[in-house]
Amino acid sequence: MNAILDTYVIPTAIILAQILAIVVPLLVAVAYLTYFERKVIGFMQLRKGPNVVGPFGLLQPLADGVKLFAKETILPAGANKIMFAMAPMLTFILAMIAWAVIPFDEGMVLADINVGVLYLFAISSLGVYGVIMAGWASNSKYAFLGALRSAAQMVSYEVSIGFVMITVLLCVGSLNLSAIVEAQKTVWFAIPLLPMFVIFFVSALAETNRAPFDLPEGESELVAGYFVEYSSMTFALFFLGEYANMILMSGITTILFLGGWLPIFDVAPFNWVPGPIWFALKICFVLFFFLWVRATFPRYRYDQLMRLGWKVFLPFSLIWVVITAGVLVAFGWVPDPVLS
Amino acid sequence: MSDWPLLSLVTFLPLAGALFVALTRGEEEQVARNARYVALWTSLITFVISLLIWAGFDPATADFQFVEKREWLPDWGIGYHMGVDGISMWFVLLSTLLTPICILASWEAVQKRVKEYMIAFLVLETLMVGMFCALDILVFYIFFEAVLIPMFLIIGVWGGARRVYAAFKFFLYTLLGSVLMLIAILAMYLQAGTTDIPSLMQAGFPVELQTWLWLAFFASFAVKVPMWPVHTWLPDAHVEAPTAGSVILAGVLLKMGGYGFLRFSIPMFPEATEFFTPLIYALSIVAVIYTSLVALVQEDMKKLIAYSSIAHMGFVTIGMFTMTTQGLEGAIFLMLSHGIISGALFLCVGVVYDRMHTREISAYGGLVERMPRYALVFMIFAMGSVGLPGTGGFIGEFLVLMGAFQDNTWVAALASTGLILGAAYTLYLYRRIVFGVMEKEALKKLLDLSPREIAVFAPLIILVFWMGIYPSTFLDMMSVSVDHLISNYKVALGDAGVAVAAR
Amino acid sequence: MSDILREYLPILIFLVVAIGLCLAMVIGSLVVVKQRPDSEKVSAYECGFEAFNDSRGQFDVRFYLVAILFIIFDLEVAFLFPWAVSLGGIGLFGFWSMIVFLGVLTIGFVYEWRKGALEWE
Amino acid sequence: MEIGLAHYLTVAAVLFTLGMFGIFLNRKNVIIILMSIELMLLAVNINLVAFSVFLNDLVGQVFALFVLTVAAAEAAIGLAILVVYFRNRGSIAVEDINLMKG
Amino acid sequence: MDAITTLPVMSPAAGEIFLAASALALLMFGVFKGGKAQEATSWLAVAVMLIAGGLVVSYGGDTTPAFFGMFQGGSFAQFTKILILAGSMLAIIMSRSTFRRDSFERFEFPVLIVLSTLGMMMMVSANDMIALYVGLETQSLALYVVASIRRDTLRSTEAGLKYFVLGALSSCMLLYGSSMVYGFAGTTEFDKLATVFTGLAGTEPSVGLIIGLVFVICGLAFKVSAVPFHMWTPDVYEGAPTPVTALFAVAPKVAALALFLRVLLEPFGALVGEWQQIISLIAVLSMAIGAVGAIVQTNIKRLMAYSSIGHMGYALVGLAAANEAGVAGILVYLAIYLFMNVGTFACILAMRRQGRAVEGIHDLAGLSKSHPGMAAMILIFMFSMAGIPPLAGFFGKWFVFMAAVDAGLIALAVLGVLASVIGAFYYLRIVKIMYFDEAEEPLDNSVPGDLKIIMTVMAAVTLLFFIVPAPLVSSAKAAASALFAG
Repeated sequence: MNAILDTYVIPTAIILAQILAIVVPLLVAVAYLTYFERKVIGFMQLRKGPNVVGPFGLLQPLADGVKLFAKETILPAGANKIMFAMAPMLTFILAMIAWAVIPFDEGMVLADINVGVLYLFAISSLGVYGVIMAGWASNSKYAFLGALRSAAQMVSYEVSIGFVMITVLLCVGSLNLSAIVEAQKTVWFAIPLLPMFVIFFVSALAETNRAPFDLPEGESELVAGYFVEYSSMTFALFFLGEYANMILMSGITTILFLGGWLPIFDVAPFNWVPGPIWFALKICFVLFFFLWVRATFPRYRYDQLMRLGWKVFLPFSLIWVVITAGVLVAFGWVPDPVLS
Repeated sequence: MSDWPLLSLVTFLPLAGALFVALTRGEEEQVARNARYVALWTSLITFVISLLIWAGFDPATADFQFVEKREWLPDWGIGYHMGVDGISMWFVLLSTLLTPICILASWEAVQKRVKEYMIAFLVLETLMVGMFCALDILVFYIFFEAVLIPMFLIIGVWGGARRVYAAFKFFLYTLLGSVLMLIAILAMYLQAGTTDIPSLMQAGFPVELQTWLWLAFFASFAVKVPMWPVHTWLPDAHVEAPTAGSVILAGVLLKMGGYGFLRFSIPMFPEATEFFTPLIYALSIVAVIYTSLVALVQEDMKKLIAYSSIAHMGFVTIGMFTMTTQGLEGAIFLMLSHGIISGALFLCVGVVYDRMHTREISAYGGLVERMPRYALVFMIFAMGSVGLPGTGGFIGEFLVLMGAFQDNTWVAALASTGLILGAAYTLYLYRRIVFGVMEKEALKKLLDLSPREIAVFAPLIILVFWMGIYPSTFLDMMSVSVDHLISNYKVALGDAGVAVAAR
Repeated sequence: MSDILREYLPILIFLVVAIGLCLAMVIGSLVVVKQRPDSEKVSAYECGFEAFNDSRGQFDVRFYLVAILFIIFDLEVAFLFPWAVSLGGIGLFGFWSMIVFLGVLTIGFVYEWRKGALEWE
Repeated sequence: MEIGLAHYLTVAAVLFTLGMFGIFLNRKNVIIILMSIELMLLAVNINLVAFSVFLNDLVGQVFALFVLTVAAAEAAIGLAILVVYFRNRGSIAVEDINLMKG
Repeated sequence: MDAITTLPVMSPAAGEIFLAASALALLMFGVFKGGKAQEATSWLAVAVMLIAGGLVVSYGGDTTPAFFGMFQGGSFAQFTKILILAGSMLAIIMSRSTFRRDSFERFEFPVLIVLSTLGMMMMVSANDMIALYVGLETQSLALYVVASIRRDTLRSTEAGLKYFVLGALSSCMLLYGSSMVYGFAGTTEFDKLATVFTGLAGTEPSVGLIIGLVFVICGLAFKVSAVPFHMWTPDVYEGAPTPVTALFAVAPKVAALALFLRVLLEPFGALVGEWQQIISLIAVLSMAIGAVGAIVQTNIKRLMAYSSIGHMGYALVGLAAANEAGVAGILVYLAIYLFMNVGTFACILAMRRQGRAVEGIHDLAGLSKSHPGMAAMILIFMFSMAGIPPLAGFFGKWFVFMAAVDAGLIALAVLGVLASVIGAFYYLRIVKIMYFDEAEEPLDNSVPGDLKIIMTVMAAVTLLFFIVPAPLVSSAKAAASALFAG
């Protein structure tokens, strides 16, 4: 009896606690990201943003949440009910479980698997299913077209994301996310791989359907894109998933290019600050860019968007992969393979 | 002279002629005339050259003569090997003789696609001659099978109303038989390691294997001969083929089966031959009697002659398997004489068919009034077919029956009834066509034989009488080869007998 | 428990938790809030007309094109992952093999470009 | 119960058979045939990877990687052909593929 | 791990490497030239294949395993590769005039053929299950597209779709089989497999291995369109554009059969007892179905499909024999099959009435009068296919059946020749239509010069092969013994 307790129950309990330690702050972060977004954009546009509910409008996200929860869930008549309900859940779940491999500090990771990058890549690829399912299941033209556009956009930019990840991997020689962070002890990859960093960030915008690539859900063109038929909690799940994805992409950017939990300089007052704090700060920094871009850039046209993805990013990142590998090989800088 | 590749020359000269014909261009009328002349001259020259074989042939030896041997598939030890002995030489001559006659016979009968017709005949001649000369079993098979192609076209393109049916039937029947032979040839090659016919004759196949090989060869040759019950293609083919086609078919192609028995079945598989002789007898006798009866009721001239051919070939197979000198020589002789006589009979039919465009016996009658010369010619060949003494047919049938009596009285007795029936249907045919009262209006305008037709018949008439009156010209040449064949056969059987006794 | 299971168990549990969480939210809302669907509410969101035809009808063939291109390129990326990680162990031959491979890929890409597969409008 | 090689093979075999049936019994839609083909390839990959682990030999996984790639190319071409076919025929129902009777 | 850091042996694959590089270059050439690129690309593709042939001749005979044992040269591979290259080259040349007359312009066509040829050559030389699969797919994927190259016609796309579905299915079966073989033998390399199976001699092989073997055979049988996996052939042959059908009938068949030979005789050579029965059965069924199925056809391309099924049956007889003579027989058979088929398809491509391609058998009626030369050539091809001596087709059958008799498969040989008699019927039927039937309306008189040359050369080869068969036959024998030695 004790054996079972030791081998199964206790580890599971520990894991559950760890998961909660990730999920709860994450949800809070998502909630306040929306607040943050409205505030930042508001200030950029010389407005105040939410300021009514609670001090400085701090309770606004909660109010939004309650409102959404209290609404009626509408299942459209022509919809494929099960798929309709599954789509937002899928989006949300994927946005959640990706966090399982994100390292917050040295050793501070739920599942330290040795193919972390692949895992993230796979999870983010699956995101497109949620979109397509929503568009298909809604049985509405707007939703369907929005879903198609969104899916095409996501897959287009995923290719360049892949190539960017390859350049990073070339410099690391491992698929483990912690190893990637460790490899940036000397210099963050954002510096030697600056163009890749830019491409990655822009692709991340497109991947999360953020402005200026938000035309799948462009309100003025396609109403609200693939989730036009959603309401109440199903809508909220999409919403949550999307913002969680934003945070996730920022996290990945941080890990790949900005040295994850590492301090800016590994000297005295900086390395007193604990790793997770650094990590959170960097994420916030990247998120700020997400919002900044939204506030400043006009929306791309769809053909421009596809052209950027296929005709600029893809060839460029492909060439960079070759250049990076060539330089590494030519100078003998290739990291030793970690074959475990 | 002796190192001159005479056999190859005879074999491939017609092919060269065919090529020449194929290359002629111009107005259709002119092309047709040129084709006829080229074909005629080629075949005549071929015939003349083939006479040199006869002239140079040494009747004192049973060995193959005029031998040519060349490498062909060295990795497999298969070569191009030609040569003739006392048996095959005659068939070569028969082929080269009948070809010009056929070409002459179709001088006016064939009016459409003359060029192709002549090509087909010349190619056919090459294949027939080559087949009789071949001393390599693969080469033999190639010639043997290839004959189907020109013959298929001759029947199919220039034939009568049901030519398509007849051509297909002819082709598929013979092909079916010969593919089995192909397997047997392969088995022999693998067993003996050679395809050389003289070596294969010495090979001495195991008895068990011989049975199968014999049956496979039998399947091919029996169809070709044709033996009852696989004869049904022959009446159709004969009836539908153009006159010259029928002549070649009866004159040479049927002999290919008989020749095959002589060249392969008997010398190579003696034990199996011994074992299967009763089968051959039985089938032959059925053929002789049954087809003779069938011939009696025919309304179509060609069909009647076709059935008579089957009956005559029944005699041939009986003679061959008696394994006596008389029987074998008789069989060969009968094949030669039948080649000429039945060919000539088809030509006779062709003569009236060209004028009347019908082969119905009932459409004729009393021809003697308008065509006395024709009546005479027809009579000579009818008598030859019946086997009247003085004609070639008599010698052959007589020798065969003599041989048969030595081997098996019953067979001989039953076969003799075939003679009587043969006389009956032939004379009945002759009477209905030539005698009687000329009633039909159409017949009254008939013209007698033209000089060209006489030229066609003249050599045949001479031959028929020559064979009948002085057969030793022919028999002397073949006797050594035949004796050799028989003695080898006996020796082989004796060996087997010894082996059995020792066990 | 094998090592591999130990590594991935947290992910599995995480998955279960995430599923539970979102089910709780959706079902919670469904149960707590009074549902009053009517035919207008559940009709498709369009311009006020009834939908003219099936909304899942034909769509632009270029979406297929994008999908097809994606499949190809994504797989190349999948090939590059192990290569990038083990570049140190496979030496120059490994390097040049992949360069040749990428060259082939580029040629295909150039072909697509020239054929206008990447044009949108 | 320990999950051994036999279980993987069984799953693969079941998937493979399902794919096969999907191709032959499906009367509705050619897309389903394409999916069945993918299913069969997946079954093969399960086999390969299971064997690879069982034999402690990497070749199986390398093979699986090749299979994946080729499967993708195949899917792409299949889809492309299907699209041009649809544009000519206006239907991708299996029973409509009957211009030539075999 | 160390092995991979050194440069592998590559010279035996010089031809393939050149072909691959050229295919890419051609693609770029075509796409950048724009406009009427097909003509130039076609000729360049032909030139490329000629050079590749030269490379195969000069380097392909090297038996050193190349690419870490994945690739095996040698005279067997050389022989078949030259056949493949010849078939593809002729197909490209023949396609030109047809596509020009149909004003169909697509430079990808020759490029795709070059690519599929590359795949075929890889198949022939594959020395590992992975290499085999990759080669096979390179071939198949290109051919799927080629089949549906006329993307504006329903027939072509339907043919492509059918070919794709069944081709993919067969690949799956082959793969499943190889995965089982891999699992139960522990390796995918042919040499090691052979060692493993030789070690098994005398013992009963495991069920998994047998399943694997059977699936591999099924997959390969699909590719050679042997019964019972032949269903796709008639439809694809009929639907695909005729130049494509001409290609399908020749090069992929040669490649697939060569692959069949290699796979069964090299790695699985020791298991001959397990597969000989299966192959015999497949061979008999193919011969029979090929012969019977063709009788009722009215479309000449469909008829050629059944004819090729039958021919594959005959070739498989040689495989069933599983001896050197059988392999030599198959190689001779394939070479002759190539002559006959290319020639026949040149004739079929020349069949046009008022500028439009016709492909009914009855459109041949009266051909002997309107086109005596062409009719004579078709006659030669038909009799050759029926296996009537002295035409070339007979020699193919002769050697194949010789091997069968040698291996003691008398029953198989007898069934084979009986099927050939049935088969002769439909070949005769074509001759009958050409020579015995009257024409309703003659075919066009303008036969493009290149088709004329091809059909004449092929007819001459088919007709005159018997005069000097030794060069072809001897090199086939040498190639076969190389397969058994290596």
